[in-house]
Amino acid sequence: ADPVKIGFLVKQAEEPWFQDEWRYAEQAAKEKGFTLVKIGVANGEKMMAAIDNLAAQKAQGFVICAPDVKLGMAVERAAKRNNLKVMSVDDQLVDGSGKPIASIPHMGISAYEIGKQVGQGLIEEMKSRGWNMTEVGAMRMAFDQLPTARERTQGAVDALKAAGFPVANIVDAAQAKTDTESAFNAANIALTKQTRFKRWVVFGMNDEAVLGTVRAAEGRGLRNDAVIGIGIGGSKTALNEFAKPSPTGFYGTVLISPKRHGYETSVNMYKWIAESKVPAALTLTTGVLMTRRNQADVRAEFGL
Amino acid sequence: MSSSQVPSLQFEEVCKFFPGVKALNGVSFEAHAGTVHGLLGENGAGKSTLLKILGGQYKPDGGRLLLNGNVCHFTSAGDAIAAGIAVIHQELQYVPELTVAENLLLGRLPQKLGFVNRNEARRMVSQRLQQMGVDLNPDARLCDLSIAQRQMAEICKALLQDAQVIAFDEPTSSLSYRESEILFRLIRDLRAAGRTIIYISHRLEELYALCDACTIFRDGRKIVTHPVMADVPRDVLINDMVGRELSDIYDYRPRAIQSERLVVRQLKGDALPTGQDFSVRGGEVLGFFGLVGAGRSELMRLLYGVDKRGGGSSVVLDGTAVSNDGPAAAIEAGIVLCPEDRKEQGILAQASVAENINISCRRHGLLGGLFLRHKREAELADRFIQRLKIKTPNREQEIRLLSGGNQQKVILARWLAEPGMKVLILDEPTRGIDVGAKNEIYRIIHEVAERGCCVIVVSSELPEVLGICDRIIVMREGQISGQLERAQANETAVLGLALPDMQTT
Amino acid sequence: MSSLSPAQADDESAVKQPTLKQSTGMKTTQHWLQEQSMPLAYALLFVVLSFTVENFFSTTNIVGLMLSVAQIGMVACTMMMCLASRDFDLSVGSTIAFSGVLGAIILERTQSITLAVGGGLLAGALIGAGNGVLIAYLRVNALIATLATMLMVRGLAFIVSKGQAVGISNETFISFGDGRLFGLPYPVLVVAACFLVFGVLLNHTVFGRNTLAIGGNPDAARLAGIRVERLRIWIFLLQGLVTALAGLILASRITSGQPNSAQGFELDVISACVLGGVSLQGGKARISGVLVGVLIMGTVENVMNLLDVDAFYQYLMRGFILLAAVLLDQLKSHATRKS
Amino acid sequence: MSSLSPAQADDESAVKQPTLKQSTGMKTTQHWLQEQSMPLAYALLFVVLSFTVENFFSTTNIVGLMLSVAQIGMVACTMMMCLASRDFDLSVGSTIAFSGVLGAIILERTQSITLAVGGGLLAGALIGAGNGVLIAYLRVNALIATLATMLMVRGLAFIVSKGQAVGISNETFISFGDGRLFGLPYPVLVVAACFLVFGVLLNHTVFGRNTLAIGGNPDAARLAGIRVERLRIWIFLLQGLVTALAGLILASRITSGQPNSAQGFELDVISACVLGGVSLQGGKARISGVLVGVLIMGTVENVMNLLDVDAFYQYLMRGFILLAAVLLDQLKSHATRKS
Ligand SMILES: Nc1ncnc2c1ncn2[C@@H]1O[C@H](COP(=O)(O)OP(=O)(O)OP(=O)(O)O)[C@@H](O)[C@H]1O
Ligand SMILES: Nc1ncnc2c1ncn2[C@@H]1O[C@H](COP(=O)(O)OP(=O)(O)OP(=O)(O)O)[C@@H](O)[C@H]1O
Ligand SMILES: O[C@@H]1[C@@H](O)[C@@H](O)CO[C@H]1O
Ligand SMILES: [Mg+2]
Ligand SMILES: [Mg+2]
Repeated sequence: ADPVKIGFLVKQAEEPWFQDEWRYAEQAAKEKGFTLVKIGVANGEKMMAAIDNLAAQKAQGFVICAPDVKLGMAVERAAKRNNLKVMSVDDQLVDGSGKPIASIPHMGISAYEIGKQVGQGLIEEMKSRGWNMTEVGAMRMAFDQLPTARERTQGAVDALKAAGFPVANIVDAAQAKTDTESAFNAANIALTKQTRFKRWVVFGMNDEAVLGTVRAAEGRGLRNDAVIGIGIGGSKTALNEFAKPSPTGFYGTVLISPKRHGYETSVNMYKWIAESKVPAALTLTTGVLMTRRNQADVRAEFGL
Repeated sequence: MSSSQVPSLQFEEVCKFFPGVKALNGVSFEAHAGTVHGLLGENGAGKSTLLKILGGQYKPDGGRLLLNGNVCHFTSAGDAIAAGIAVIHQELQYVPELTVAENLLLGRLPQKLGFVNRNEARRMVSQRLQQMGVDLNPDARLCDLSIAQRQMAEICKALLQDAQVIAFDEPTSSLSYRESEILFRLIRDLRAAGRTIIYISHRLEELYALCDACTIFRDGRKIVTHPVMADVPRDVLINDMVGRELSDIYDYRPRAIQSERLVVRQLKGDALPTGQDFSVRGGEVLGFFGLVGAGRSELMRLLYGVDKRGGGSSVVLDGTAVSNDGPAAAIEAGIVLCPEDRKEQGILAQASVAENINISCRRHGLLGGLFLRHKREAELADRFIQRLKIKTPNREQEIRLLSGGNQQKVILARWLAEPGMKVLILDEPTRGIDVGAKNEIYRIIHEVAERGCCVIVVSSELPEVLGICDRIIVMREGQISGQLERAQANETAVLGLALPDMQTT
Repeated sequence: MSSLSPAQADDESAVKQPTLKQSTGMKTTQHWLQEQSMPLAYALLFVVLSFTVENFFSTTNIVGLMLSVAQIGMVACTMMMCLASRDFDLSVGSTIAFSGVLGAIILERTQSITLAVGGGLLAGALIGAGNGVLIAYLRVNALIATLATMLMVRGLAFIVSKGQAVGISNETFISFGDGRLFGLPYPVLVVAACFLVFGVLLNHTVFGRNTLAIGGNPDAARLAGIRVERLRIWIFLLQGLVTALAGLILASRITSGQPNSAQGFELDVISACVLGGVSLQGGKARISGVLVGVLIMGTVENVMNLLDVDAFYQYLMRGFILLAAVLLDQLKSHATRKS
Repeated sequence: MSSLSPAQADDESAVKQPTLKQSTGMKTTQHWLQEQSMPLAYALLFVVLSFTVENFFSTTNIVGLMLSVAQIGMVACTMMMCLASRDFDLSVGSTIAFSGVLGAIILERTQSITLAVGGGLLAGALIGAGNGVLIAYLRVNALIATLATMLMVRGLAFIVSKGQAVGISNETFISFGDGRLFGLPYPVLVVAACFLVFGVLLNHTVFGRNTLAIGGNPDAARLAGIRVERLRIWIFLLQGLVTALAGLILASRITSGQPNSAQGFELDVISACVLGGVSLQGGKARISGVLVGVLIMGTVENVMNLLDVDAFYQYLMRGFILLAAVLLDQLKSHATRKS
């Protein structure tokens, strides 16, 4: 038979998360002896081109984290047309009406669930610090142009609400781009408007969003005793904060495992191709709240 | 000027080749300090190319250039300036957004530690301008000046360099009478101060008035140098230049003039606030003369609809009002205008000669109103290239690579090719054009008139206006100051109407 | 007025003709080489890649490559006209997104393909015409005007879709994106048709020539009787229309209208044009150049993916190849000038 | 050579002078109004916003606003020079990212602020000079050249950082970003200094005037003996240097060098310049205009967030305000021309 070749397509190749996923997928490739083709697919157009490209390279299947979950139908059709096996990672693909596509096995997280974990983490830390929730502001660093970003922050909001956090204290700040500086600027304005809060909990779509917010708060003299920020991703951005000599308002980050996602999905795909072993239809992984205190343990646990 | 004296400027066997063109083919001549040396030749003969070599803009492909007996190798315009050479180029080279003072001192602004001393710059410039008798505001931006003023600024820029060798490439082509007089005075002063002056022009009167000696070019070669200009008869000069006899270049033949076709009443606009009246008869060549800024171009632009006409203006052609809806409407009505500024308003620099000729008239020959007929266009282009003797390797040459006069011919051809034309307006049509081609253009003008069309010629060349027009309208300070039939027209009468100071006397 | 005095014409041609003929001949070959140097260079590159890069020269890959540049190619055709007329359009990416989203919404609501396509195209045409009016009549700087429409149209795309991708389930509509004729997917056929149509439009119609003229010298064009404002509006309108078509095709290919799609698309399209020798100063355009520009952009991406180049190094490579392409072109025209 | 026949000269001036004088006088007031119309309009906008938008006119907010445009403002100063000389630079966003990352890496390795800042600035200067050489000497189209460097430099930023944010823990370095003097954060002071320096450079130095000259008419500049190529390289080098400084300041503000920061930054900067009346055709620039352009961009964003405008509608608003700003400017200059 032909040597096994597997594609691994991710939506934001530059993001550390996906770099890690690819690294673990490579590890699997080395162990199992298949070829891995890594392509970044920033948008729907590039994704279609990449799938065609895989077919031209005579790959037999691919793992994908698509730029948008609604691209599900397109992925399914393109895979079928090119006779490629496909499974999704991280974000579960849906069809035109929003239902998960059953024929595509998935391993990943739910953006909403991750967000919920952020919210719960914030609640717990507030409790342990003995903060009175009615005096605390919650800042949602929003980037609603991106569906996953909205789902994540929505999860956090819902978790806060569920724990009895006053809805009126939840403040939106809209970042214009997804980088740290935009978050900084947006947070600055929100802090100007909301001078009534002396304490803040902060969340956003990723670690960068929370970092920018924390820096803006510091500019107002709001330091680690007045700010609890929890990011998403567990990237170097977060680790840098934890490495600082004294704690900052960046309290923690919800870490998900790129290792499992990268390694296991590609192994599953390999087995599907080489051994006709169909992967489980749905595998959900969970995140873990990583803080300055437990960072070493968590990372070890995740094999990072 | 004894022969033992080392010439201040010498060209030896200078060559310059462009793809398909031998612009200069082994040219040698010399010019002496304290003289004005005229350069003459047909369009495309290589005169400007020679000056570009002198100015360090081009490197010669062969031969050499000597200043006071020393060989010069210029690698940039800066080198030439440093060697004491100033060139006034045929195509104006100014920076539109900078002031007169900054333009005049470009490249050598007075400075201290890199900071411009503006007051010093203004002072230097206004002092020199005053000395020269040139009326320019040092703080005006170049783009706010009229073309003539820009040309004057360009001349002053070179004069401010206090160079030893000063070369003028058709400096008067955009100047009118009054400014030309100032320029001539300046040139005579320079000669008296012992400078070496090279002077290119197609206006023979000027050359006779100014030059001590002259050299004639044809097709990139030197034909002859006449050491004493005054001794050379006009016919010989023309014959040397164009290679044939030309007795009367105006070629005026009386023709039947019909009734009024174009009637203009109360024509006004932003630039010309007082309404002007005039009319043109079929078969008539009507001249417009005036000093610089008299508003002739403005009037024509209003007539053609380039500038919006003010309320109350009326333009009636053959009994039908011409709508005030831009040049496109005027052209549809049969009025065409060849603009005065070929670089800004005429040429499509990147396009070919053929394209430049066909642009305005191709709508007559389209297939299905949309598709071009390439062959027809090529034929039309070739016909005019031959008829106007446009010097170009082929019709596909980019127009910007042609010599100035040849570009002008291409722009003229564009309008002469228009078949539906009833009124032909030519604004400074022969600017920069050699005598041979002028003659050809006058003949075409007469031909067009003979077909019963109205022809309006705006010109700052008095002999030309006197030579070809049936009637002359003179403008002064934005208004028509009078008109003269051909029979009454002579130099004094026309100038009398044109010059403001003669009004009272 | 056309007859010329025969005697004169004859001796003129007798003198000039030989040199004229000769230089014309030389010029033509040289000219042709210069004109076609980009296509020739690309052809060479293509052959080299076919031999050196595994899987490059295969039907699936070539078809995939062509599909991958379908959207860029279509819009590059009209962008060429736009740049040729000394204009600029940053709003194409947003228009792609908006027309796709709008088409998808209409389709899902009405299930009528005619309405969906009609609505998308109409929206595109309106956006284009709006740009045209702003730029030609209100004299707003083209960069700012189309930046503003880029923002507004993107906003509209988000608003009408509430920020969510709009799924498409209509099979007929989807088949526009992946159906085939003579083995070629429809989008490839459409882009080929675009190049044909705009090639003819540019070179063989008064529309194209006038476009180049207003780009080359707007004042001169106006004086020559071209209705400059009207023409510019038409160019933008056409651009909007073709862009909307590209957006609809994209939506059908990816079975959804995505309000986020085609970000940065404008830069890709403009780069492809400039790479193909279209001047940002206006007045200069060649359809073969644009085609090659588009193909180079697509080929680079394709080959890097075939070779599994690391994502970070892809940036380096892309930059490097862009430079190499223009530098080569530069050298060539330098060489021609020298000779 | 200077003497002139007095009679003629005198009546010449007698006739011309009055009209000239008069129009010059009128011109000056008009001119001033026209020159300053952008600042005046912005001042008006500012007053209106102060009264209508809650929290707008407060020290914290104004300082925050100024901080938010610090990077754009710095780079807009040099971009103004670049555009004034008829050039174009797309690589600034990548340079910000790269210099920040590089500075952070050096800092973490050596703990030497001098080395870190020096290294970052050197990198910026080299990138700029590289652009300059490509464009001025190798005559590569500026759009393509800087697009290529934009890609390559971004790639480098990813490569040296392995795609990860590089943390900064050096307190002194961090204090560059959030320290204050006279109540103003250092970055705001730096951007103010930039506007001052480049305002003087543009208007009062040979460098600035020559920059405008080569943009306004490169041939004229060359003929006047200006070393056009060298000047262009200096402009790009300066641009790289200032951009790198902006990148280092950004890194210190966000306490890390982030390889994916400042994407799309180039378009923001260029838009601010164009909004401020800098011409893409070169030869035209005004520092007060650029300042206002930058402030408008920042103010719009600031106010929309203060007013809690929905993210999707923000796109609409931003587009709308851009248009309004240039249309106003357009109307004004139209009115002046009429009068
Ligand atoms: N850069 C160039 N490329 C190609 N051909 C050129 C270039 N410059 C000049 N030529 C050609 O060289 C010849 C000489 O041109 P030049 O400008 O010196 O003529 P000229 O004598 O000044 O004519 P005119 O009286 O019309 O100004 C012309 O045929 C012109 O087309
Ligand atoms: N000093 C000046 N500053 C600004 N505009 C001026 C000045 N002098 C004249 N003008 C304007 O320039 C225009 C005249 O331009 P132009 O010189 O083209 O007139 P003309 O009569 O056609 O002369 P010619 O065609 O010979 O140059 C008039 O509108 C006049 O108001
Ligand atoms: O985009 C995110 C990525 O950043 C990582 O968090 C995994 O899930 C994806 O949805
Ligand atoms: Mg000449
Ligand atoms: Mg005139």
